[in-house]
Amino acid sequence: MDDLDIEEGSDEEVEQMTAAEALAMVEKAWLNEKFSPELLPHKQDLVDVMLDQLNGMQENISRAKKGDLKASIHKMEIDRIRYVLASYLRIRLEKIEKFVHHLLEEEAELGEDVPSRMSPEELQHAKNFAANMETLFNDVVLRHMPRNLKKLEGSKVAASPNKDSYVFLQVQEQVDQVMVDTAGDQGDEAIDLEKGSQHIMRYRVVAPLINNDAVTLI
Amino acid sequence: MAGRLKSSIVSAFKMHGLSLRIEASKFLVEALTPVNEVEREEWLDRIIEAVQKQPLESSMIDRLTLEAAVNDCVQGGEEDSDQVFSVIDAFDIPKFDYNSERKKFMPSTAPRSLHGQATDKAQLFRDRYTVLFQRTSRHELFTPPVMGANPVHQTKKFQLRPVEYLLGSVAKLGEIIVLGMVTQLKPGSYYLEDPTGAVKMDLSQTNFHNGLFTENCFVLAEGWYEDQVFHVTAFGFPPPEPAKTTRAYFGNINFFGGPSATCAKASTKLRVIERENEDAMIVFLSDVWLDDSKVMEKLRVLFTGYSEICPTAFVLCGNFTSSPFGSSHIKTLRESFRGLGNLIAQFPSLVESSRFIFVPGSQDPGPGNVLPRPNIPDCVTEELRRKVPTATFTTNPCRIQYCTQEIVVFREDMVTKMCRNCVKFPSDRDISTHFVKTLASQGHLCPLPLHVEPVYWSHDHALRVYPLPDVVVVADKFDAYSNTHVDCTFANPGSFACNDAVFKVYYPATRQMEDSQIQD
Amino acid sequence: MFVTDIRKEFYDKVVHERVLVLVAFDVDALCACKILQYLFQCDHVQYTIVPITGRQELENAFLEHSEQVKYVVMINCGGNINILETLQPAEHVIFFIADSHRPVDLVNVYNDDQVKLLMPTTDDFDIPAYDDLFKDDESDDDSGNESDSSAPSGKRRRLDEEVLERRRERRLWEEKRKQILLDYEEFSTYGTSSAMIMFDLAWKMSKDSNDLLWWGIVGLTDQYINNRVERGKYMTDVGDLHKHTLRLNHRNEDDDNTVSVDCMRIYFDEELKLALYRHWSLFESLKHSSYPACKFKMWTVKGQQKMHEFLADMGLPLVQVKQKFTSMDMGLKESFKGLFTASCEKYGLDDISFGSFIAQYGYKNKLCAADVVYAVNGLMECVEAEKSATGYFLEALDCLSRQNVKKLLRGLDLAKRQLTTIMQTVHSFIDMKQIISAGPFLYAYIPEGHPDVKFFSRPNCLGMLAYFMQEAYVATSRSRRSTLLPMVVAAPLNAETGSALVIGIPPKAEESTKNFFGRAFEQAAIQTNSRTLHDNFDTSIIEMKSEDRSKFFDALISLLS
Amino acid sequence: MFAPCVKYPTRLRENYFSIDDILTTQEKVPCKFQSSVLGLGFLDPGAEGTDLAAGTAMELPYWLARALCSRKRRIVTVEMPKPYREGYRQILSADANVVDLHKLGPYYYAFGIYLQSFGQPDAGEISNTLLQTFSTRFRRIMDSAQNCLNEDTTAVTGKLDELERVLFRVGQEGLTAFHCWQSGQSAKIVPSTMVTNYRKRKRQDGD
Amino acid sequence: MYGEKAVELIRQLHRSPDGSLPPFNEDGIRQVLEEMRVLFEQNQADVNKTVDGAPGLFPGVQLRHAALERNKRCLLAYMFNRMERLRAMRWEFGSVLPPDIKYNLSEQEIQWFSRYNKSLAAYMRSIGGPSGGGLDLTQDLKPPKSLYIEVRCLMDHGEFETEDGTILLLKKDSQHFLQRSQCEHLIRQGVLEHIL
Repeated sequence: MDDLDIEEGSDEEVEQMTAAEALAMVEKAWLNEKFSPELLPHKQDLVDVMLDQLNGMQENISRAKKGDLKASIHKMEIDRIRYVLASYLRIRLEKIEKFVHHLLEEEAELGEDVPSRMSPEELQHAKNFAANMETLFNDVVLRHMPRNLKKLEGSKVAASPNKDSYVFLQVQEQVDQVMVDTAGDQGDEAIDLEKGSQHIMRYRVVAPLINNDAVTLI
Repeated sequence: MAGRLKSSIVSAFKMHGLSLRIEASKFLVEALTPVNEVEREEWLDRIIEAVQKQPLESSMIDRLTLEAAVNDCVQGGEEDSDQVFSVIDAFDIPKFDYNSERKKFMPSTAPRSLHGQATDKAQLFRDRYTVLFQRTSRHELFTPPVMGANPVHQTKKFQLRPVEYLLGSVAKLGEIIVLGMVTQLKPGSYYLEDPTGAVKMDLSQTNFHNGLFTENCFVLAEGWYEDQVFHVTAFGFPPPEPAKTTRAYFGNINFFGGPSATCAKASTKLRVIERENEDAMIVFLSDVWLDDSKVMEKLRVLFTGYSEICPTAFVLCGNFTSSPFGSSHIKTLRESFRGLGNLIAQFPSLVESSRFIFVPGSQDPGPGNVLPRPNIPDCVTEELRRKVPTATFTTNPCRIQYCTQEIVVFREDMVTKMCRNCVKFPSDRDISTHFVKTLASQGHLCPLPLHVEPVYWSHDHALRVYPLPDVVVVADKFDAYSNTHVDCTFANPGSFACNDAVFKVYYPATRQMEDSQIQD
Repeated sequence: MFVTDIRKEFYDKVVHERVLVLVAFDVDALCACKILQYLFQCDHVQYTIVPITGRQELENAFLEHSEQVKYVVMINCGGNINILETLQPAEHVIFFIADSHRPVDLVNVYNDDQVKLLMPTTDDFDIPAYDDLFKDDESDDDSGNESDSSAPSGKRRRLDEEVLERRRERRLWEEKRKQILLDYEEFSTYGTSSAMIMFDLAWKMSKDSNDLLWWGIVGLTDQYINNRVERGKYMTDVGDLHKHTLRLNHRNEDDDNTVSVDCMRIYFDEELKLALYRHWSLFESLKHSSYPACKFKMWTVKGQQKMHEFLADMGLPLVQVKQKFTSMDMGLKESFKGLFTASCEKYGLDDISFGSFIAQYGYKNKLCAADVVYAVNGLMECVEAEKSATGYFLEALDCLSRQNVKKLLRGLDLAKRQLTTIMQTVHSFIDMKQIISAGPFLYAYIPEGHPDVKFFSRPNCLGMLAYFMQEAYVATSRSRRSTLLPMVVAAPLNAETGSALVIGIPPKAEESTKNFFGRAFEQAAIQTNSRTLHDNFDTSIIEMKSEDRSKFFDALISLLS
Repeated sequence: MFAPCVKYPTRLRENYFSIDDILTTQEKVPCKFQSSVLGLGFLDPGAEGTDLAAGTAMELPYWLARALCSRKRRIVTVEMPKPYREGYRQILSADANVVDLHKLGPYYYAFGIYLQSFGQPDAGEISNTLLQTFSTRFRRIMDSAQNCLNEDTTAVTGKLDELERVLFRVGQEGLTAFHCWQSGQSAKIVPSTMVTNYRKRKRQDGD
Repeated sequence: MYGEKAVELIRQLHRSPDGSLPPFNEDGIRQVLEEMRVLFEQNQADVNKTVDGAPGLFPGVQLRHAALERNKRCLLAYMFNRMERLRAMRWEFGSVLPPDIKYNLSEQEIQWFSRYNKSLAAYMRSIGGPSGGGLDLTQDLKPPKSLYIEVRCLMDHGEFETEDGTILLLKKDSQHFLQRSQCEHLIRQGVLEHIL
């Protein structure tokens, strides 16, 4: 696809990147999201960039004369990107709706400066979802329950991700001394993750490494 | 340009999981092209919302549905006058059948003709029964007992039995309750009947609760069953149910009829309007004998009085002539209406801003004495209608929806008829209360044998008062009364002609029914 | 007009457009369609395929889909009817017609801008010359004069010599024209298979592959099996395809086990006129294939014995013959063909074999073209209620692609049931002597009531029956003449509407497939004004009200004798 | 895509809304009342009188037993249900494969784990049994899941506990997915399962 | 035993196959609520008595309390799991449910559905900023193998317009070669069948 430079800079430091790079990043984010049991921090700016891309390409194609082979290649490219984006956001949405209470609690706890896992829109949807659910429960049952039971204790009902599930991962940058507790019995041990090597580990252990792109899930 | 608009429309619908048929999208593009970018978005959202309010069969939206939706929005824009006040003809009242396994009312699919088959007749009573049965069995008295709830705290629980349960047993059964219809299969001996069968009743030591227990009304009979006879100890009506409760169960179905798809109660917009004009009022008169000069005089006084502050509507009930029938009947009537037309025409303010609704009485021209009774033939009334465009000649009974309020108007000398057909005439004299209770718990305007008060079988639902409306006006030559029972106001304006010009005025904002009279 | 460069004048025209493809109900058409689909899919040509049973549907389908489509491809339909007249299309619509039905409608031939005929110029159409058919303007104003003169109001006008002269000329021309048309349209027959044409296209675009070739082959074989082309024509076409086979398969001639099992191999081979024997038992196949069955007169006791000794002579024990061919002894299977042909000659079944092709892919799938034809046809003309006719059409379309072997197998079973029914019907008709020599032609009517008759409500199946019957009758009857008689078979089509399906086939002796029944039926119908429906693209197949049958046939007899 | 599946596992701690968990905790535990409970006699059909006398033995659903028997308060004492006692444990250790686990309790494992919480003396053995039983049966289950494509599996699954059934289904799905992929069907866009099922049901209603 | 009715609700759901919803069991719920009411009242009473010094009531209170919690959990679980299936339906059937499924829903559930649908739509439209025009997440469920696919029409669906404005008639048993992205949702809804 045509290399047009994109100013990216909603949060992090302003960096230049080509569309191709952007796509690569989205795909990585997508895989991570796909395989991690919990919701990862959102990559909204990436998504936006890619969508601009799509619309741009749409424009070009609509201008291209029909039967132009390049056009159909571009179309194919568009479909691919749209799939990745849709799938990525879909997975996130699925987790958000599944862990909605858990996430909203988390949200409430973290301070001003800490960025949210969810994009503003996602957060909005999450809130709607929770509220909507509560209305339903209230109207049908809770309202009619004895006084001390009328509430829906979020903490009690919240389903939360199982960070102890195991994941496949590939190491992007050398990381040393990762603490791995070998299922309790003979205490913890530290291992080094060689670049390019692949492992199966408890998610909990590698979670931080994903966020700083040291490893990617596969 | 149009292309972009179109794609934006299509995608907007897609996000809501809807797709547009070609004509539909064309239509919408045309509709939205004049609108500027900014408003467009809002419009689109509103329209989509409206679309989803329509009864949709599939996610494919065709032009008609879309048009309907758009209209809804547009009307939503400026206050939709037609929804504030509407008169619903008895023959336009929607019919709903109760579906017992889904526990819901479903719009009836059966075709409706004036002269139904015998099956319709059977159906008529079965319908009345099922409606009452579902209502009753939901009542706390009959919900199955809760385990371990010890009698002290527990309100006494009963179990409803079908008639066949009695017929099926040879032994003596005590302490049973049956919901059924009182019938007189053999003259003199009463039976209790339900879809499963009929059983002979012994009413000798029955104690009757309040109400007028007529033939063909539905009752809860309590007692014991021995050798083929149901010895009734207590005779009561199935407990009535406030409309609130009914709606809680069945949501905003519009049982009542009228323009809006959902029940008017649901509309906040209408509620606001209702609250805002406090001095809105509806005037009810009965026995308006137009051929009687005294009456006309009184009317003049009345109109003069109201020409300052115009009521929302005058509801004039028949009969419209003092002496019925006779060869000259029609002629007199036509002239009388012309007269009335002229009279009203003298009060432009009224013509301007009040509605005149005419409900025929049993002796006004019309086919026989069968309910619902169609409106007075146009030929008789056209001149009046020309002079008073806001005049509506409607059926008996008819329904009026004002904002969120539902009003049923019925012109029939019910009280006397009911009393005449009572199984046992109540001891105390407060008849109106008995009468009101009866109607409320029967959920029907006219719980009488068909031979006493014939009804078009397949239009019986037009006489239902379930869910209970806000106001039921039963115009009757019997003394005026108004009486609120389970949040429903029952009233009788009394005979305007005979009882020196009594009538009633209803103030929707305050839900007050006020007695009035014109002194001479 | 005829397209000379199919690629330039057809494919390149439609390659960036949406195309409506109308496909008739025969195997050849299906194959052609398959090839075209493949090509279109390669080039992202958006298309819509609609199955077409007859003229009526052709019109409806075109009407329904006509808006938005500029290009219409017709496969084995539309060639022999005046498209412009019947469909009344808008000017911009262009039709590409690949149709093996002959004769081609002359208006189609001579329309240059809207109708393009995709037919090999090698076929001999013997199209009458333009001038013999259409006269140029001056004749028109002449006719104009005529009308004037005939007008009563017209002022008295001296008819001088030349006018008379011109009129005579014209009359002559008119008569000549009539005669020419008569001759041209006398016989209905078939030309080159559409599948072959499409394959040719694919080849010209060097997009050809074994799959496409196979479809081409099946299409051609369909024509042969259903007696649509003469042997000669068939052999030349086979030769053609043989070249392609060699070209596309030489690579793995030498060591076929090196190539992956999934890819397809096709090779030419002498094929026996034994229907489905690879998927049946030899015995069954013999019984159900018209050629041997009729040679042996299988329906007589003598015939049975004859066949048994024939088998014995071949040295095939009955047990072996009666079990599934696949489970026959290896040895026998190997040597079987040789033995068989050998003893065939001995028993006078001299043309038991014909040149055909065999496709092989995967380990187990070994199919000969003829069997595929039977299978596809069986599926396409399936009479079970579970699907609609068009539904089965699509099933048949599916079963042609390799990944749907399952469906093909089902097709084989259905084909067997067809053949069995045909065979039984033939036998009972022979036994009951229900095939009547009506003078100018043989005639059989399949009565209502029998559950299996529904099979014959489908044209191809009815056709097979007709040919089988004819052959059987000829085999039994002593009179030489019987070989010279054409045959007509009628079968109930629809009990409710009380309609029947009627087919006419040329005499056994005729080497050519020329069929004059189309015309004959028409006239018979007109004379007796019977309620007939000439809906099928093959004019020698018609529908009619059963009540009208007798008078119709009386007329037909008097017409042909 | 939102079909309930073992995707994004929730934390192992019981999920408040989980149907399976609710049904598991509904399993019965033999209990004996230590103190009498006033006014609830009717709970024990056997007992007469308005109260549940101390010493009454009756089976209570786990959720109740748990509430009445904990560190702090011992209103009832519990015993292990039969299927977890010595006798069955031996059978299981003998040959776990042949046992009809579903008969022993549709949620044999899950319930077994719950039973640990009472801190009974033989809790240890029980957990071992569960572990061994599972590991012995697991191979067999996966094996059968992988080897019976589109054939009636009720015979097999009949003997499985709910957890095992889930695993079995997963195995089967994997298998079918693989076959799809093999036959190049995986690229096929299919109608949503609900729609298909819905249509099926409709058709059945139809005729 | 207490809580039986509540568990019965749960069993009902457990029995009904995925993707189907049994009729909303209003009575069941009301009965459970009634049971809870009674339990609660009795506990209140006993607690008060205990305060007044009546001995030995604690176990009963304990038991009833457990029952109350249990009932609550079952009711909520019933609601929740129904909601879950309803949510799935938005993705499977789209925003318009087949009537006879809709009949099995309670009024409130219907409202929930439309609210969910609305919120979801709002979210999907918001994706990619105001200019972006949003992204329909209910599409592109499978990685695209090819730009165009062949589809077969399983029912008469009438005319259908693709994004590029071409109109085609989707008639039963007609077969089309279309852009994948255009017809995916029709395949999902069983109008078209994808032919490989």
